[in-house]
Amino acid sequence: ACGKPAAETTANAGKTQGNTTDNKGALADKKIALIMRQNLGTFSAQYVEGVKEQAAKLGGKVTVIPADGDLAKMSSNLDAAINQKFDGILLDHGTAEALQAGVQKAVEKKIPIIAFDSNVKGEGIVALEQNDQKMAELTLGQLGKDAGNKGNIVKVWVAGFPPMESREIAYKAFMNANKEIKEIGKFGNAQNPALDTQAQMEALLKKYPNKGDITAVWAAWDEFAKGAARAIQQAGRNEIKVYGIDMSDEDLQMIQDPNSPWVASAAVDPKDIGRIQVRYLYQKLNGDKTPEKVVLEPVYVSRDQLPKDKKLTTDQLSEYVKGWGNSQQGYTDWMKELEKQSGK
Amino acid sequence: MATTSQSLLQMKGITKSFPGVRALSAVDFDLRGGEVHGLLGANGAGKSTLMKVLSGAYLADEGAITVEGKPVQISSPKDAMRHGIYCVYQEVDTALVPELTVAENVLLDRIANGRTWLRWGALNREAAKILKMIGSEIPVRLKVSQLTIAQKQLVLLARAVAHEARFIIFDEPTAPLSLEESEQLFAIMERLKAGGVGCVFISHRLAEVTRICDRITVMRDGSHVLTRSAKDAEHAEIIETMLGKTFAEEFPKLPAKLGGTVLEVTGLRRGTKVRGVDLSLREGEILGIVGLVGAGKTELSRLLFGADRADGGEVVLRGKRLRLSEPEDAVRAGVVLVPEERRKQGVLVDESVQHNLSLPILRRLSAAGFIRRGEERSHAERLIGQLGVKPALPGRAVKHLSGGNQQKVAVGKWLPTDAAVYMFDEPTKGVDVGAKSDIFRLIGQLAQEGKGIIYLSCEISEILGIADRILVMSYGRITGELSRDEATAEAILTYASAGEAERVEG
Amino acid sequence: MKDKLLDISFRYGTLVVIGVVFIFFSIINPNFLSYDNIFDILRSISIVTFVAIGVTLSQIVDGFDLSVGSTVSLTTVVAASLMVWYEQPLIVVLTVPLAIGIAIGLLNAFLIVKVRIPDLLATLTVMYTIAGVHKTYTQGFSVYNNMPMPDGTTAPGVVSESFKWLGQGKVLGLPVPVILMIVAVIAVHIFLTYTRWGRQLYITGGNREAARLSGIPVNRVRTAAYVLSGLFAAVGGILFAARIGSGQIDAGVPLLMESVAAVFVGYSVLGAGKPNVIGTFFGAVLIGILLNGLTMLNVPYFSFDIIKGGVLVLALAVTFVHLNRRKA
Amino acid sequence: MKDKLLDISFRYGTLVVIGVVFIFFSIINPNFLSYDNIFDILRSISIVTFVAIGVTLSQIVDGFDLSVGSTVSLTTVVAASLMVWYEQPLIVVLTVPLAIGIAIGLLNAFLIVKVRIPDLLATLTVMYTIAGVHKTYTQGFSVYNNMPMPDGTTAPGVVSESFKWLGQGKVLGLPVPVILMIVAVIAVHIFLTYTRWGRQLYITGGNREAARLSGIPVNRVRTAAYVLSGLFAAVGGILFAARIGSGQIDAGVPLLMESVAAVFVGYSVLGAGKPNVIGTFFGAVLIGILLNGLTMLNVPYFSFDIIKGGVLVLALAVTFVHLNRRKA
Ligand SMILES: Nc1ncnc2c1ncn2[C@@H]1O[C@H](COP(=O)(O)OP(=O)(O)OP(=O)(O)O)[C@@H](O)[C@H]1O
Ligand SMILES: Nc1ncnc2c1ncn2[C@@H]1O[C@H](COP(=O)(O)OP(=O)(O)OP(=O)(O)O)[C@@H](O)[C@H]1O
Ligand SMILES: [Mg+2]
Ligand SMILES: [Mg+2]
Repeated sequence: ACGKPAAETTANAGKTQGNTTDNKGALADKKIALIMRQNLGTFSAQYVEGVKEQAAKLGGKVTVIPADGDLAKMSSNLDAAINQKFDGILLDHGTAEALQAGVQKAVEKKIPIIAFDSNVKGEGIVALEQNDQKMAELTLGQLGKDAGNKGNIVKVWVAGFPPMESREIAYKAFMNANKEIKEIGKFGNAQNPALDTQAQMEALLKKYPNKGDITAVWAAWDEFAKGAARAIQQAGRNEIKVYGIDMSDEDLQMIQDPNSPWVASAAVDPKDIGRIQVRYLYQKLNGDKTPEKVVLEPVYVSRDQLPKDKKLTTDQLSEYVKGWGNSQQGYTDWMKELEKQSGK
Repeated sequence: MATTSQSLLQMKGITKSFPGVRALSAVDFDLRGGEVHGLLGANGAGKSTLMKVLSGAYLADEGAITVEGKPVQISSPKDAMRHGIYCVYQEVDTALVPELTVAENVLLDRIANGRTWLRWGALNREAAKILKMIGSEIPVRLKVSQLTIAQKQLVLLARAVAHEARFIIFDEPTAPLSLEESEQLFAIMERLKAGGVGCVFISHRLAEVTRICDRITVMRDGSHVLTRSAKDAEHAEIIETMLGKTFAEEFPKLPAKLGGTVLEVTGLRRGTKVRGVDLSLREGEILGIVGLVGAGKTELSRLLFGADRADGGEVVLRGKRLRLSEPEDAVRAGVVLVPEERRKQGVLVDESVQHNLSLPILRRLSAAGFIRRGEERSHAERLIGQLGVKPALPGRAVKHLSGGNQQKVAVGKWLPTDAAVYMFDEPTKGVDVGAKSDIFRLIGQLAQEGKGIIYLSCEISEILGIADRILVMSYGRITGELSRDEATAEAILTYASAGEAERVEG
Repeated sequence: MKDKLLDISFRYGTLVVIGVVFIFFSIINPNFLSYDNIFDILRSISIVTFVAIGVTLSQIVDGFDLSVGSTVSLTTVVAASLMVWYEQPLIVVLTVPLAIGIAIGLLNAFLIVKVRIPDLLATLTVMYTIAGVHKTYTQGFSVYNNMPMPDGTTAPGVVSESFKWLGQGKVLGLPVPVILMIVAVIAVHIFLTYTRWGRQLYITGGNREAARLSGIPVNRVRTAAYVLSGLFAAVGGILFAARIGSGQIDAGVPLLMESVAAVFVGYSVLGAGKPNVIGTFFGAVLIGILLNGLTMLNVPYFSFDIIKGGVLVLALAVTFVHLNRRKA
Repeated sequence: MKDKLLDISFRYGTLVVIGVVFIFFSIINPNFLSYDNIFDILRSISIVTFVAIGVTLSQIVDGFDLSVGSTVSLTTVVAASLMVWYEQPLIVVLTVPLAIGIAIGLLNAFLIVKVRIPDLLATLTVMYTIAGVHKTYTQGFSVYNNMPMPDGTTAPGVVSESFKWLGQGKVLGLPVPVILMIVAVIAVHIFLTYTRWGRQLYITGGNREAARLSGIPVNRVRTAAYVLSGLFAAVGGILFAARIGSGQIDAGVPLLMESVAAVFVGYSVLGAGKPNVIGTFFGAVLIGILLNGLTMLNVPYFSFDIIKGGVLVLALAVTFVHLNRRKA
C-alpha cells in the first residue's frame, strides 16, 4: 500500500530530520485515543492491533473507544477524549458532519487528529483513506475475467455505510459495462451477517438448484463473503466462486482453503492501516509538515497467489503478495531512531 | 378421610405482627374432628391472619401448634398439607391460576406435588367427578379466567374436597354465594363433618354461623375473646362481644321523599346475561334489585355504568338519552357504580386513601391542570370524617385498611360527584355488621338528598330492609316487581327462579 | 434512629452509587471534573434521555414501548432527507418528524388499545415495521449533504446550520441539547407529579380496571402515553440528526436498550420502585458518567460492559433489597 | 355452526397465516417447496429455536430473560476457543459451555429470586455483564482455526470435524441441528404438558402466590426456569459455533429480538394466549420462511422488515381479536 503519498512522506521526512535527536523526551509516553465507530469482527481487531503495535514501538499508549456503530456516541467520545487532554486522536470510520465540530475543537486545543475513512477536513489534520472504489473494481474485474464477461451473479451488499456506498459505485459501473452479466439475486443484512447471509445464500441456491445457474457471488464485505462461502461449500456447489472485499487472518484462511468457493479479495492490510495512522500522528506530534490526504492503495489477493502447503497469516502475506503489509508509508528516519531508543 | 372424631388441632399463644400492626396477640384456638367451628370478628380482627398462620401462609412470631397433642412445625403450606390442614382463602384469586383450566385448578395440589407423569384424561374425569360431588357442572376444560366469582369459589371448594384433608378452613366462602349456593356448601360441610373432618367457618353472616356451627370463637382486635357452643348463642350478644360495645343489628331505614323519575331504562340487553331489562327510578328512591347468583345483576349494573357495552336498549337520565360507551360517560352524566369486586375494581389498593377519594373529582380539585394539593387533602379529611374511615389517615395505603374500611372508601369517593343515580353492587360483601350499618346509613342519606339509588344484592334480608321497591331478576330478565309493603322472602324466591324454564329454551 | 439512617441510605442508594462513581472518577482524573467535561457528559446523554422519557411514560401506564429505537431511526433520516433531498425550511423539517412520532404512537396505541395485542408484542412488531419503513424510505442509504442519488444525480440540499445548532450549538455557554433535555425533564416531572393528567397516567398504570371504573378514560390515557412516547422518540431522532449532521440508517437501534436501562435504574432512584422521570434522568447520567469516566481510566474497552453491568446491578440491588425488606 | 367455524378459523389464525405465507411462496417459486429447501429453512431456524425455547421457559414462570443473546455470544466463543486455543476433547468442548449457560442462569436466578430485582432489570444487567465478559475473554477477536494469537504465536487447534457435524452434518438425510431441534421441541413440550415439573412452571407463572400456597417451591421452580433458559441458550451457542465453524464475537446479539419475536408469535398459536413451546417453534418457522421466501423472491433487503412486521401483526391480531371477543 505505497503509492503516491509515499513520495510526499519522504519529502517532509527530510525536512524534519534536524530535530530528531532531542525528540525522544518530548515524544515519550504519549497518550493516544483511538475513536472507532464500530468494533466488530476480526478486521477491526487487527486494525486495532496495528495501531497498538506501532504506538508501543514509539513509546505511546493507546486507549480504544468504540461507539457500537452510533455516530452520536462517537462524537461524544471525541469530545470526551479532547476533555481528557489526550496527546493525539485517531478516528476510524466517522463522518464529516458528525465529527467536524469536535475536530475543530481539537485543532483549537492543538491536539493532532489523524482520521481514517472519516471524510473530515481541516488544517492540521491528516485524512487517511482506503480506496474503496478501487477495491471493488479489482474484485469485479477478476470476477468478469473468470466468468468470461457473462453469467449470472449474486450481490451481497447493504447501503448505509460510506465504504459500502463507494463500492456500490464501482459495481454499477461494472454492470453497465458488462451487459451480459446479470444480477439474479441480491441481499444483505448488516444486523446479523453471520447467520442470515448463510441462510439467505442457501435460499438462493435452492432457487437456482442447477449447476451453472449461478456463476459467482460478489460480496461487498468480508463478513458477507464468509457467510456466502460457507453456504456454497456446505451445499457442495463449488462451481460458484465468491469474491470479497477486506481481509483478515480468518478470511485469508478461507481463501487458502482449496475447498472454499471464496477465491479472491481486495483489501488494505488492516494492521498496516493502523500502523500508518500512528506514524502520521507522530509526525504531527513532532511538528513535521504532513499531507492533508493519504490514500491507501488496496491489494488484490487471490488463491493462486498463495502457497498450498502452509497456512498464512496476514503478517506473512507480504512474502507472496506484492504490495501487502510492511508498508513503509509514513515512516521517517527519526521515527526509526525513536523506535530503537524506546524499543525493548 | 380420617374417621377418628378425636383428632384435635390446637393453637396456643399465637402472636403475629406486621410492621406497625399487631395482628394477633397470644391467640388460642382449637378445632376438633367432626365439628364446624365458627370464627367471628369484626373486619380486621385477625381471623384471616390466624388461619394463614395455621395453613402455613404466614409464620407466627410466637406460639405453638399441636395436632393430636404432638407439636408440629408449620412453616409452609406444604407442611400444613402434610398435617391434613387445608385452607380455602378469602380472596379467591390468590389461590387460582387464571390461565389454567378448571380441572387443573381443582387438582392443583395433586398436580403440583403428585406423580411425575400426568394423565390428562384421568385428571379431567376426576375433576369433573369432584365438581359433581359438590353439585356443580362447570366444564373442566374451561379456563378459570372465564369464570364468575361464584364459580371460582366452587373450584376452590372442589379443591378442598379433592384434598381429603382432616382440617379444612373456609375463610368467608359464602360472601360471594347466593342462598342456594350457600345451602349447597353447607350440605358439603355436613358431609365432611360426618366424615370426621374438622371445619373452620368464617363469615360475617351471623345467621349462617349459628345455624351450621357447633362451636364459635369470637376475636376482637387480634385477641381471643370467647369460645362457646353455638346452639344457644344470641346474636345481639355475639355482636356485642365482637364489637366490644352494644349494638343493635338492624337496617336503619331513613325516610326519604320521592321525587320525579330520574332514570328510565327500556329493553337493555347484552348477550345471554341481560336479555331486555326495563326499569325506572325516582329521585330519593332506593330500588332493590335482587336475584340469585348469575341472575345478571352485576352485568346490568355494568351496562348502566358503561363498563360494558349494551347490544341494545335505551337509558334515559332526566329525559336525556345517554350514550354509554365508557364509565367516563356515565360518570359525567351522573350515574355512578360501586362495583362488586372491591379490591380489584372499587379501589386502587396501592394508592393512598386521599388519592382514591380525589379520583372522581380530580378536575374540580385542579386549576389549569395542576392539582391543588391542599384542597385535595382537606377534601380527603372531610370525607374520612364523614365516612368514619379508620384509621383517619389520608396518606395510608388502602391495602392496609380492613375490608369494611376499604368499602367505605369505595363508596365515599363518589359522594362529592353529586351524581343523580348511585348503584351499589353487593356493597356489604365481607363487611362486618358495624361497617354494614355505616354503609346503610350513607345510602339512606343519599336517598334523603334526592338521589336515585339502585341497590343490587342477593341478600334478601338486606333488600327487604333497605329498598322502597324491589325488582326481582332471573336469567337476565326482570321477573317480578314488589313494593316495600308487599315484599316477602317467599315472594322474592318465587320470582327469582321464574326465568328458569325460559332459559332452557333459549 | 440507626434504623432511620439505614433507611435513608437505602432510599438514596442509587444516588449514593452515582455519587461514589462520580467522586471516584474525579479523584482518579482531574480532567473529569472540568466544566467542559461535565457538559459533554450531559450532551452525550441528551438523546438517550429524550428516548428514555418516552419509555418512562409508556411504563407508567404499565406498558412497554419497544418501537422507540425504530422511531428514532425513521425520524432522523426523515429530518435529514427533508433538508438534503427536498430543501425544506426548518419548520417543516421539525414538524414532519414530530408528526411521524405521533403517528407511530397512534399506531402502537391502536394495536394495544383497540386490537388489544399485548404491549410488548404490539410494539415489537411495530419496531420491525418502522425499521423496514425507514430503510425502504432511503433504500438503505444514509442521508448526507449533497449525497449521490440512486438515479445518478446529486442531492440538492445540505443539513442546515440552524438545524445543526439544535444538536451542536450553545446558548450562554450551555449546549443547546443539554438545555432542551433539562427543560424536558423538569417539564415532564412537573406534568407527572403536579397535574391531573400525570396522576391519571400513574393511576391507569396501577390498576387499569379500577381506574376505568373510577371514570378515568383509560384508553385515552394509554393512547396519550404511547403518543408522547413516539413524540419524545421523534425529538430524539431530530436531535440525533442535528448532532451528527446527517441521517444515519439504523441510528436508533442501540438507543432502545440504553434507554430501557436508564428507565430501569430510574425505578430505584429515591426508592420509588416505579418509573419516574427524575430517576430516568439519573439513570442516563449514571450510564453517561460510566462511559466517560471509564474512557478516561484507560480501561480496556471490552470490559466497559462488565463494569457497566456491575454498577447497574449494584444500584438496583441496593434499592430492591431495601424495598423488599420494607415489604416483608 | 357458522359461529363455530369462525371460532376455529380464529383459534388457528396464526397457523392459517403461516400456511398462507407458505402456500404463497410455494406458488410463486416452485423451488421453495423442495425437500432440500424445507430442511434448509428448518436448519436456519434451529439456533434461534433453541434460544427461543429458553425464552419461552422464562416467560412461562412470568419472567423475561434478556441475557440469552449474551449467553449465546459467550458460549459460542468459549466452545470455539476450547478447541482452537486449548485443543480440548469434544466432551469438554460441549460440557464447559453448558456449564456456563447453567451458571448464567443461576446468576439471573440469584438476582431475581434472592435479591429480588425485577426480572427485566436483572437480566438486562446480566446481559451487559456477560457481553463484556465474552469480549474480554477473546479480547475482541473472533476465534477460528489456527488463529494468530496476540503474543505472535499461532493457535494450536482447529474446530474439530466431529464438533462441526453437530451444526452441519446429516443423519439419514436429515440435518443434525434439525433433528436436535425437533427432539428438543417435542421433549420440552412433553415436559411442559405431561409432567408435574412442567405444570409447576405454568402454575408458578400463572399465579405465584397460589403456587406457593399449593406447596410448590416457587423459588426453586423459577431458578430452574432461568437455569434451563441459560442452558438452552448455551446449546444455541454451541450450535452457532458448529454451524459456522468458528466463534464469532457478538454472535448472539441479533438472536435476542428474533427469539422474543418467535415466542410472542407462539403465544397466539392454537389460541393459547400464553407462552408454549409448540407455538414458539411455529413462530420461529414463520420467521424462517419469511427470510427464505423473500430472499428467493428477490425482494429488496430493506423491505424485509416491513413485511416481517406486517405478517407478525397479522398473526397476532387474528388471535387477540379472537381472544378478546371471547372474553368481552
Ligand atoms: N400482609 C399484611 N401487612 C400488613 N398488615 C396486615 C397484613 N395482613 C393483615 N394485616 C392487618 O392485620 C389485621 C388483621 O387482618 P385480617 O385480614 O386477619 O382480618 P380479618 O379478621 O380477616 O378481617 P376481614 O373480616 O375484613 O377479612 C388488620 O389490621 C390488617 O390490616
Ligand atoms: N353457578 C354458576 N354456574 C354457571 N354459570 C354461572 C354461575 N354463576 C354465574 N354464572 C354466570 O354468570 C352470569 C351472570 O353473572 P353476573 O355476575 O352478572 O350475575 P349476578 O346476578 O350479578 O351474580 P352475583 O350475585 O354473583 O353478582 C350468568 O349468565 C352465568 O353465565
Ligand atoms: Mg379476612
Ligand atoms: Mg353480581
